[in-house]
Parts: sequence; C-alpha cells; structure tokens
Amino acid sequence: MARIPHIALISAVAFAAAVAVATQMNDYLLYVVILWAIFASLAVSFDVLLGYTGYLSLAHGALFGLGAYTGAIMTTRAGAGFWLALPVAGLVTAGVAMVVALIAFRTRGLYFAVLTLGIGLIGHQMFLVASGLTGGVLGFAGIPGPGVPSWLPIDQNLWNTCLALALLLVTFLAAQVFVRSRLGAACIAVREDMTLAQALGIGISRARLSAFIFSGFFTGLAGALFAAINNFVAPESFTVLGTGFQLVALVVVGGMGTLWGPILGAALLTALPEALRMASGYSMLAYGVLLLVFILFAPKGFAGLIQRGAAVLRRPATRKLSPTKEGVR
Amino acid sequence: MLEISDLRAGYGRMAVLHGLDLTAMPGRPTVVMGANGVGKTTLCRAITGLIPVWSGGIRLDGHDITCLSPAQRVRRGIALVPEGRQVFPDMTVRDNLRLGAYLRGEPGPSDLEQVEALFPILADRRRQTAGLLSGGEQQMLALARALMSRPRLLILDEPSQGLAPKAVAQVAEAVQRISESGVAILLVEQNMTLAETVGEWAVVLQGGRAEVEGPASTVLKSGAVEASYLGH
Amino acid sequence: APALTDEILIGELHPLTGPASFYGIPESRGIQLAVEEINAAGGVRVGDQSQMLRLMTEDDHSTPTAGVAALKKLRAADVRFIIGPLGSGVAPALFPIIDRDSGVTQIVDGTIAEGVTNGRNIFRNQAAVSQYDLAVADLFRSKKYASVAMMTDRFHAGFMGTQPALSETLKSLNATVAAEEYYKLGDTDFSAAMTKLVSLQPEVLLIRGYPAEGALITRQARQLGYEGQVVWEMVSPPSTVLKNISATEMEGVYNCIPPTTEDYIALGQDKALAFDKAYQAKFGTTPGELSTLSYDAVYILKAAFEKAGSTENEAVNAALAAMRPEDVPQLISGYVAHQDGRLFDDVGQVNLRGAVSIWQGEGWVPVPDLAG
Amino acid sequence: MLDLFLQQTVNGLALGSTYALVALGLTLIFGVLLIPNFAHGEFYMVGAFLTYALVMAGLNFWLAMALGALAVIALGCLIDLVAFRPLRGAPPLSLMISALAASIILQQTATLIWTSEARTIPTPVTGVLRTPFFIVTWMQVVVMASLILSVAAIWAILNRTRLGLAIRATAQNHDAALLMGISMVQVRLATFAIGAALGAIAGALLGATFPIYPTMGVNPVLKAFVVLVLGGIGSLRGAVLGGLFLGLVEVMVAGYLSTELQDIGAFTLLVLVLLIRPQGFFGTAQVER
Amino acid sequence: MSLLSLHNLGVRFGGLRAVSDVSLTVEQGQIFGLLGPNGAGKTTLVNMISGLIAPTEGSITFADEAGGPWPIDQAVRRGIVRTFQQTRAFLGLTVRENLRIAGIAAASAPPTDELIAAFHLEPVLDRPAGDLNYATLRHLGIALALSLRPRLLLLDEPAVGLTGAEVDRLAQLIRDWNGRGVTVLLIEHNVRFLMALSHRVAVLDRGRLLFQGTPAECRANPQVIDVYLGRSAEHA
Ligand SMILES: Nc1ncnc2c1ncn2[C@@H]1O[C@H](COP(=O)(O)OP(=O)(O)OP(=O)(O)O)[C@@H](O)[C@H]1O
Ligand SMILES: Nc1ncnc2c1ncn2[C@@H]1O[C@H](COP(=O)(O)OP(=O)(O)OP(=O)(O)O)[C@@H](O)[C@H]1O
Ligand SMILES: [Mg+2]
Ligand SMILES: [Mg+2]
Repeated sequence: MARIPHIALISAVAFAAAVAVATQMNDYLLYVVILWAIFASLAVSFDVLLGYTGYLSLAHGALFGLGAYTGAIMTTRAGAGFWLALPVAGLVTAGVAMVVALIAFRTRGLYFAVLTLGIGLIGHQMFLVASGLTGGVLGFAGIPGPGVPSWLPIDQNLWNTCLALALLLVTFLAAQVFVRSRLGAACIAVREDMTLAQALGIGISRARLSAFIFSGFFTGLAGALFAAINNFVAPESFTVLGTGFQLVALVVVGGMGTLWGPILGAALLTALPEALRMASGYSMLAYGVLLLVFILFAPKGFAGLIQRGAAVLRRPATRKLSPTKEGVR
Repeated sequence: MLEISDLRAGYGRMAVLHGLDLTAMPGRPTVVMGANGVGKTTLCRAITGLIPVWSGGIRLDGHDITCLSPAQRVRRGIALVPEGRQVFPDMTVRDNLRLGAYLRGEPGPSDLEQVEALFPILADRRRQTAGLLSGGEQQMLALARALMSRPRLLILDEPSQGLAPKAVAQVAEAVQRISESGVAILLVEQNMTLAETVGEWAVVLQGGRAEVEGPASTVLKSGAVEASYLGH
Repeated sequence: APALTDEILIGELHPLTGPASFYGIPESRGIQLAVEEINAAGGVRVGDQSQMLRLMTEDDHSTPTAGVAALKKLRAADVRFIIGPLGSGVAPALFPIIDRDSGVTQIVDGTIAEGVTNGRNIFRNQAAVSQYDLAVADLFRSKKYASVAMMTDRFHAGFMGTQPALSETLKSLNATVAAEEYYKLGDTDFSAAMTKLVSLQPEVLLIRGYPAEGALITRQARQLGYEGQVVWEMVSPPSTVLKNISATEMEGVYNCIPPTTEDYIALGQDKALAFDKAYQAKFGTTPGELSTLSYDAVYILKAAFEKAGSTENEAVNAALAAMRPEDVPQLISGYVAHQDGRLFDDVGQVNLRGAVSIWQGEGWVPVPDLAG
Repeated sequence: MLDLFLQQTVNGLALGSTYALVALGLTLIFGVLLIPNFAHGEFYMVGAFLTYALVMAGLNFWLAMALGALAVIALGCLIDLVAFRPLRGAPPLSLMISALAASIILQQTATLIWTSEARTIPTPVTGVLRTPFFIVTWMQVVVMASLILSVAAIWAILNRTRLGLAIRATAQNHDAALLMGISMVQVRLATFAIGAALGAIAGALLGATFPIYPTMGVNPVLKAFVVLVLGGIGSLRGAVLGGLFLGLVEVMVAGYLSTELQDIGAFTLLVLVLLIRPQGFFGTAQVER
Repeated sequence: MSLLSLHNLGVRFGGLRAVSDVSLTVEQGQIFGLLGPNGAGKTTLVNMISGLIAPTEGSITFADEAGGPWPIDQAVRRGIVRTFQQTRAFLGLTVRENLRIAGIAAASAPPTDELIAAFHLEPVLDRPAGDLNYATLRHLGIALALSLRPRLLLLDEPAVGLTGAEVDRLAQLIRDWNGRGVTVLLIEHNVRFLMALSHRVAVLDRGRLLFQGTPAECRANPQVIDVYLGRSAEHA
C-alpha cells in the first residue's frame, strides 16, 4: 500500500518518456502506439476482473462498443464536448456492466464465460439492429475528435497519442489502487477459493461486482476515446470473436494477475500483426502459431518470463545445484 | 517382492526423497511412519508411477519397474489406496468398484460380494454417487476399489484418516485378512493403533530416508517414531 | 512538394487475409499486373520524363482499425496515390482521414457503399449500389411485378444503405413490398423467413448479398414450395454460383448488377481476354470477379499523371475530375460517360450501371431489351 | 396458420439438430478432458472440405465422409498432441487460448489450401418429403437421423464399454484413473478421436446443405457452446435437447418476430435460462464438501 | 448462558435424511464435542449452522437471537465461523496474504500477530500456502478462522492427519483460545483428543442424536460403544 506513490512516480516518468518518444514518431507509428495504449488500458482493467477475480468475461467487446457509441452519440447528437462525453461513456458502460454482472454472477466457470459470450453477442447485434442510434452496419461516421487545446503547439495525431497514453496511465494507477484496496483483496479471495472466502465472511458479491463495474468503467472510457480518435466506428470493431477474445489473449499472453503484464501483452499482440504486414497471406497464420508457442512455452505470459529471468539473474548459480544434492538436514 | 533402492524423487526442483531404501514382502506387513511432509505420500506416488523417479530403482519380483507407466504397474499387481479420498465423485459406488477391476475386464459377482462383505455400507449405497458419501464412507470405498484389482502389493496411504474408531478397527481387521491371503502390504500410517495392529515390520522416514527400520514391536515402542516427529 | 524521383509510389489496400481475401487477393493481383505492364512498356510519361510505378501493398483485413493503420502506414511511407479498399466497412473509416488530407488521391475499386467519395481527391471506378438498384427498377418496370419480398444481407453496408430507397422505388413502381427480411453473412438456415415468405406468395423474391447465401436462400425457398420469380442483386460469377447450387435450380433466375470480370471474358471482349490470359499466366488461377476494376484503376491513374503532366496531387485530382472515358483506352470495364462526357461525376463516381441478366444453362445471359 | 406453425416447428427441429450435432463432439471433449475446444469448429470445417474434395474427385458421398472423418480423427489427435497435451494441468484459460490458436492456424491453413471461396458439397440425398402439414427435405431427415445415431453410439460407448468407463473415470479424477490402470494416452486418443469424428461427420452432412469455407466453423462452434451451457456441461442429453430447443427458439423468433432479432432472441433465451437454472437444464450444481 | 441452541434441525437430500430432529444446546465458553460414525451427519450439521446449506426443518438460536440459521455471511457477522474437513486456505497465496485477506472482513482488527506466534507461522510467512506441509496448513486454516475473532468456532476434524505430538499441540491451542472466550464445537474421530478437550459431548448416528452428556458418561454408554467406539473402546 505504501508502494502506490512509488508506482505513480515510475508510471508518470514512463508516461513522460513515452510522450517524448512519441514526438519523434510518424503518424503511422503514432497510430500503432494509440492502438496499443487503448488496448493496454482495456487489458489492464480487464485483468482486474480476469486475473484478480478469476472471472472470464466475453462481454467486454460489446462493453467497449457501448462506450464508443455512447461517446459518439454524446458528441454528435447530444452536442456535448469530448471531455463531457468521456466520463459519461464510462459511467453508462459501468452502469450496463453492473446489470450484466448481476445477471452473469449467478453462474461461474465456463457457464459464466458462455453467458457473457451470449451477452456480448447480443450487444454486438444490438449495434447492428439499433441502426437509428448507431448507424447499423454502415457505421457511425463524423465523430468529432478530441480537439487540441489551443495553447498546445502539437498536431492532432500527437495529441491523440498523449490522450491514449494518459488513459493507460490513469487506468493503470486506478487498477493499482483497486487491487491493493480491501475490495481488491476480497476479489483475490474470490479467485482463490470462493467457499473459504464466504466462510470468512468476505462479501464476495460486492467484491466481484465492483471488479466488474471497475473494468466496465474503464472499458467505456477506452471505447469513447477510440471512437473520438478514429472519427468513425462500426459494429465490426466490437465483436466477441475479435475484441472479446483478443482481450483475453492480451491478458493471458501478458501474464494474468499482474497489472504490467497485460500492457506488455498488448504491445506484443498489437505490434505483431503490424510487424507481419509484410507477410500478408501468412500473417494470421503466424499470429496463431505465435500465440500457441507462447501458451506452450511461456504459460505465465510475458510477466512470468520476465519474473523468471529476473529470479535467475538475482541468485546466480547457488540454486542451480542438482536437486538431488540438497539434504534436508 | 518390492525392493526400493536409493530412491530419489521430488517436485519441480525440490527433492523430497533422498536415497531411500525399503523392501516389502507378503506375510510381513510393513508400516511406514514419519512426520507430516516427510515424503510418505511422495513415496507412494513414486512406487505407483504417478510421479517420475529421479534416480534409484524400484523392483518388483526382481524386475525393474522404475520406468513403467502407472497402468503397467497396476497390471503387475500394485494397487494404491491414495491419501485423501480420490474416488470418482460423480459415478456410482458400483462403477467405482468396477473401475478397480479395470485391467481385469469386468469384475465377477464374487469380487463384488467379497468387498461388499468387507464393507457392508457399500452394498447399501451401491447406486449412490460416490461424491455424496461421507468422508469415511469414501475412504472405505477407496480401499474396496483397490482390492478389486486383486493386487499382490497393496499400498495404503493413511487409510485411517477421518475414520471413526470402529471403522478403524474394521479397516485394521480387513487389512490383516488381506495380508493373510498372501498380499504384501505397505501401510503408511500415523495412527499408532492401526500401525500396531497391522504392522509386523516398521520403517520410520526422516530426512527423505528410511532412518530406523526393524520389527514393528521393537521400533514402535522404541520412541524412534516420537523422536522423528519432533526431530525435524 | 514531392521529391523529384523517377518513381511514383502507388499504395494499394485490400484484404489479403480472412474471408474477404477471396475478393481482395484478385484485386491486389489485378493492380500488380497493370503496374508490371505499364513499367514494362516504359512507365508513365510525366511531362517529358518517364517514371516507373512502384507498388506498396497493405492488408486491411477488411476491418476498420487495420484499414486505418494500413492507410497511416502508406502515408508514413509518403504514398500519395491509393487504390482500394474493398470492404464496405473499411472505406467509411478511411474517408474522414483522406477527405481532409489534400496530399493524397484515392481511387476506390471495391466497395459499392454510398458516400465514400468526394469528387475532390476520392474517386471510385466501381459502381455504387444505387446503380445496381437502377437495374432492379428497370426489371420491375418492364415486368410490372405486383409484389416483392426482399432478403438482404444485413452485414453488407452497401445493400443496407440503399434498402429504404430501393423499397420506396419499388413501391412507386406499384409493387407491394410483402416483406423485408434480413440475414447475415454466414447464416445457413433461412427456413423461418422462407416459410413466412412462401405463405405470403410474393411474385418476386429479391435477394441482395453474396452468392453463397443467395444460392442457399434460392434453394430453401424452392424446397419450401416457392414458385415465383427469384431475382438476385449480387456479384455472382457462374463458377462460384455452381459451387453452391445446381444449374437446373438456377434456371430462370434474374441478376441485376454491372458486368464483372467473368462477364467481360465471357462476352469475348479483346482486352478482357488478354487480361485473363496474362493473369492466368502470372498467377495460375482465374482472375476472379473484381480484378478488372483494380486493373482499370491503375490505368486511370496513369492517364491522370500523363494528362496532368505532373505527380502533384492537386494536378492529378484535377485531371481525374476532368477525365473522359476515352482518355483511357486500356479500360476493360464498360464505363459510360456521364452526361457532360466525364468519367467521374461531381462526387467522383463513375457511371457503371447495373444490367439485367438471366441464368440460362450454365451461366448468366444478358437481357438486352429491358434497359430502355 | 396452424400449418405455418407446424412447418416452423419442423424448421426449428431441423436447425436444432444441426446445432446438437456440432455440440456433441464439443461436449464430449469438454466433459472428459476439460478442454474448451474452439478448434472443434475446424474439425467440422476440415471434415466438410475433405468430403468436398473427395466427392469432387469422384467418390461416393458416404465413402468420402468416412475417409474425411478418418483424416480428421488423425488431425484431432495431432492437435491434441501439439496444442493440448503439453498443457496438462494448466488452468482452463490457457487451454482456451491454445484452442483458439489451433483454430486460427487451421483456418489459415485451410485458406491457403482451398481459398476463402464458398462452395457446397453436392447433396447425396435430394428431394423433399411433402406431408399435408409440413415440408422437410430428405437431407434434413438424414441429419436428424444421424443425430439420433450419434447420440446412441456415444451413449453406448460411454455406458456400455470399458473404454467408456475409463473415459468417464478420467473425466472425474485424473490421478485416480491412472491408479486404476487406465492408460491416459488411450483415453485421450479415444476422446479426441470420437470428438473429431463427430465434428467431421457434422461438417460433411451440413456441408452438403450449407456453404463451406475456412471460417465456416466459427459460428456453429459459438452456438454449440451456447447449447452446451443451455443443456448443462458434459450432459449428452443436455446437448441434444439444448440444441433442439435453441433451434426452435431461433426459428420461432425469426418466424414470428423478426429475422433481425433471431440471434438476439437466442441469446436472450440463454440469459433467461441461466438466470433460472445457473447450471443449465441437465447440469448438476457443484456440491461443496 | 447458552450460546447456540438447535431446535429440531433436519435436512434431507432427495430421499436421504442426512440429519433429522437434532436439538442440542452449546453453552457459552464450552468446548462441545460431536462424535459419530462416518456418514452420521456431523459435517452436514456444521454446514447448516454455518449457513453453507439450508436446513429443510428446524431452526437455531444464537446468542439469544432466534431465526437462524442465517446465510453464511450473516452467520460470520454474528460470530459463527467454521473450518473445513478438507482444509481450505488460499493455496495460491502466501501465508501472509492469507492472513491479510482473512482479516478484511473482521469487524475489529484481527489478532494477526498473536495468531502467527501461536500457530508458529513465522518461518513460513512468505511461502505459498499450497507448499505448506499438512500440519502447518491445518494450523493456517484454523488461524484464518480465528482472525475473525469468532464467538463460536466450528472445527470439522482439525486433528486429521496430525501426528501424536502435533495433536497435543493443537489441543493446547484450542484450549488457549477457548480460555479467551471462544466457544468451540468440535467434530473429531480422534476420541482421546476429543474427550480430553470437551466439556460436553454429543453422539450422532444416522442423522439422529444418540447421546448427549459428559465425556465420561459417553465412554461408558453401551449404545455409543456399539455404534461408534466399537469393542476396542479401551483405545479411547
Ligand atoms: N505437488 C507438489 N508440489 C510441490 N511440492 C509438494 C507436492 N506435494 C507434496 N509436496 C511437498 O513434498 C513434501 C513431502 O510431501 P508428502 O505429501 O510426501 O508428505 P507426507 O509424508 O505424505 O505428509 P503427510 O503426513 O502430511 O501426508 C512436503 O514438503 C510437501 O510440501
Ligand atoms: N449434498 C448431499 N447430497 C446427498 N447426500 C449427502 C449430501 N451431503 C451429505 N450427504 C450424505 O449425508 C450423510 C452425512 O454426511 P456427512 O458428510 O455429514 O457425514 P459426517 O458425519 O461428516 O461423516 P464423516 O465423519 O465421514 O465425515 C452421508 O451419508 C452423505 O452421503
Ligand atoms: Mg501424505
Ligand atoms: Mg464429515
């Protein structure tokens, strides 16, 4: 708990460094950074639910879309500014997330996953069917971007990047605070052993509900920012199979149950398709193979790899003794 | 018939057994004692092939079985009543028993009668799913199931755990009878009552090795067991 | 100002992976073929200088996000001329970016969705859905159908975009719209909708989407006892159709779209035959359905460079806006000049009107006497 | 009116039996090995493509289906070997990602081999059965019959053979099954073989009515997961009844409400069912001991 | 003063009456022993008192408050805390984290330091609970329950799998905490252990209360000897 200020400090420095690097990038790289930052903040808040509470939700693709459409509707039809639309999108998404959670938490395990999958599919279909609000399959065009403050001598793309990085920073810090709080501890108890948690009088319903709402809120923020930066959104971006599963992959490849792991996971899985653009016909194939290799050989994700590497560096040689030589006496 | 020499095994990089020697033979039920966590269960798992052996040898009737799969070991006559209940929770009691005889094909009615005579409660609960039996009932089922394979070496890992005194006495009696029928017994136990009733030969594990060994009557009274419990 | 090099960079943006790659790969290859031909023939004559074309290919996965990333990548490599995309979901995502970027010129060679061109720096040499719909209207006008039921692919942005307008048009032609039902790409069971529809007995069943589902709907409707006229509105070369339904079941079905690559080849058009031959020689497969559009797009650009005598976007845009079909003799597609004689109208759209054809025997046969 | 309703009911059952057929293999592999096998959709897809290829090469449909199923069995065992067996004991989530990866790899490989163009296997059984009340194609009858046969076969294998006993035991307690002398390799192979064969057969049969293309397995497998959960995980009866129920609901929603709401209706139903019975129709609630 | 009273408590699982018509009273400050053959319904009884399963008949009164049993969280709030027959702890977390998490629901600051000392957890504080040896894990399970400062502690076979010396140590621990005001309901098959600890014992048989009285009376009761202790009662 005392570590929060440290983490805040380190994160702020990382943020500043990232912004500094971003000023040297071209628009394409900036866009890749934006995608990474948005997906990383999605993944971080998702990990609060998946990694810390132990529930696999496949409804988050739709929640992401809900945030995006709410932001889009706010800034166009309702004529609100971006800075109003953003928190509203977060709150609306959190509200819907709460309803989803109240339904879905009646189940657990694969039932929970499939139930949220169903809800995710309903959500995606709603974006198509409610075309009066969302533009249906044609997409929602003409979403105003987040305007660059007049006193800032930077262009739109750099500003977008700063906002996406800031979102990641805020999400990361909020998640740090959350998982260290009593609620966070209760979430971990739910993940580890629900019956024991109950027997210890831990309010498991409240804990997991708040984890779901927490992730919903930040998912909504990410959605609204995504919509504003792209000026256009379509239901295609919010499918269960695309976004829903991608989030899971980000977190698992990054390393569940650490908050920095998903950020790395997002970096890898965002950079990978871009890096593989060259090999067009084989890029998806390579993506699949890499995912498989990762799961097989780095089951604890990127974070696990790094932790293991660090552990090896920290105590060289001494523990390398053949196990059979270690006596108990 | 079972000879273990210089056995090393463990989990991950942590060794639990450090060169353990042990023999078991019919007509001389062997009890293995030792403090919690000394590696008794690990020994059972290594003998049955559930965990790999790092080095050393396990021989059964003079044949090296160190590298055989669990199934091949069962086929050669080893059966384990594992620690904890380890029954098939969603299957009926009857199906659990049938599985005990898996390698022999379908069990004959006499097999079932035999074990059900030994543990009448199992006859009453034939069609109940095993997971809903009480702890002690499940323990009996596990023992009965092991007998269904007609083992030549029966390993029991703390069978008295969670049993009512009367049931412990029943188990003791059953194990004695099984032993008399020519089955070699390796009994891991902390319950002195059961150890004393059944054991002819006793081994005390300490530090991953068989530290004290001898006729049960001497070893169990010598205080070696108490010492091992305190001395780690 | 662009650097003076002897190369012109052309970017192309098509789905090379995923389900849409069935259309995207041939388009991409059509472009490659044109570029190679042009370079082999000495390149593009800009002013008094010859310049070679260099191609940059990007995969848009047919998704908006990947499409935008691909566009940004092309732009970062200083690509100023772009051909593509195919996907109706991708084009609207690119539109706002390109619309405000005067440093780039785009020719859309794939999507038929409305509203993705501007006539300033975004042009399209593919038809718009509304132009498909003209042929449907022609058919209804001449056959005086009294009622229609529509089945539309609701994942298809193009068809969904004109669904209300088409429905109004048909009503104005005195056809009752008995039902407007929807399905989605990948659906396999249409029995519920077909049962309902058959019970309504509309004179025409109009199917708008892709041929795999089109074939399936046609078949299921017939199996459930539908005896009226089936009309398709979809790009559906016979080779694809016949992979999904038998020729006998297709007999007498109408289709209302502009001719596609296979049609031009079937018609024995010289340039199309040459293209087919070159394509098959290079890639070892048939050229698909839309590849001629992509091929044409390259030649349209070439003509614009030559006419403008410059590779400045502003000049090229102006040349495109003023271009006439006869300025590009290599064109395979049968573009009709707009009334003012230009290839593109004020919003940058070519005139590629749908035509009615009918399935007879093993393929589509034009029905010439309708269009009048 | 009644005619229409009967016809829609038949439509629903026909659709539902396709769902159930796909769900069977999925439920088996999940029930025994706890693998949420997303690649089941690709077993289905490869089964369809191989049958197509063989039929095009001139083989009789049924023979082609059998050969295709054999090849898919081999594929299934290979996938198990590469993607799942190394992950024994890993959390279910890793298995799921692994399954997704396998699924992507198979889809992409199929795209490279067969391209993404849609095609349909020529129907082996043509014609329509017309009764006074409803119409059903003979192919639909074949699908329903295959469903019944498959269920009967699996039931018999699981409950009437020693292999079945071993499979069920493994599903419940891996270590204890080993102690019974059950060979894990055998059980895994058998389970994957049966699961893959079911997938391939479903693919061949449905590929004779529906278009086949590399991503054709995605939607059916999502639906099959819904069916699995509706019916109760690991329950064969649940898979069949859940499938039929889902099919009926979809058709009724599409027929009497709107085709646009077909999917929404189906998933809303899922949500409702799980609200009332969180363990599905035939699932058993876990007991805490 | 009575702390817990069961009134005609019973539950059936389908056709099986696992517990029927059990009435008994546990006094404040007592250690109350519960014995019975395997399958008698002891765990089921504890499950009901702690709110893990609902009874089909009967009710309980706790600390003069009628209307129980309550759902598990409310039961904990009233001070009824249980351990499990198969020890439960958060196996993936370290001992320190286990204790921290157990403390979050406690009404007052948990006596964590005392527990660490009393249960000798100091050396293993940073080990994952899943790596602990059996006895330590059992200790941890009880420590987790005690960190809620329960008024009534339900212990389901805490001595299972412990060696003689460990059993003695556990007995001492239970006595200590009982001395500090924790009432204990203890299920155990280790009769010597149970009899030595308990102020009062009850014997369940096939779901029914067979006997209630002092340990000495229990040992001598022929019915108890018959169904539970067996002929070799001298071991007890
Ligand atoms: N799966 C495992 N992974 C890692 N370590 C383990 C595992 N199982 C047991 N251990 C460790 O190995 C050591 C020996 O354990 P084992 O279960 O063999 O002891 P035991 O003598 O049977 O104890 P008990 O009397 O408690 O049953 C213990 O320190 C235990 O923590
Ligand atoms: N959920 C359930 N469904 C059906 N039967 C059950 C259920 N739970 C327990 N039983 C049955 O109720 C009886 C009492 O079980 P319980 O676990 O309470 O016994 P116990 O007295 O704790 O025995 P042990 O000393 O062996 O642990 C047993 O016969 C058991 O099979
Ligand atoms: Mg042990
Ligand atoms: Mg019990």
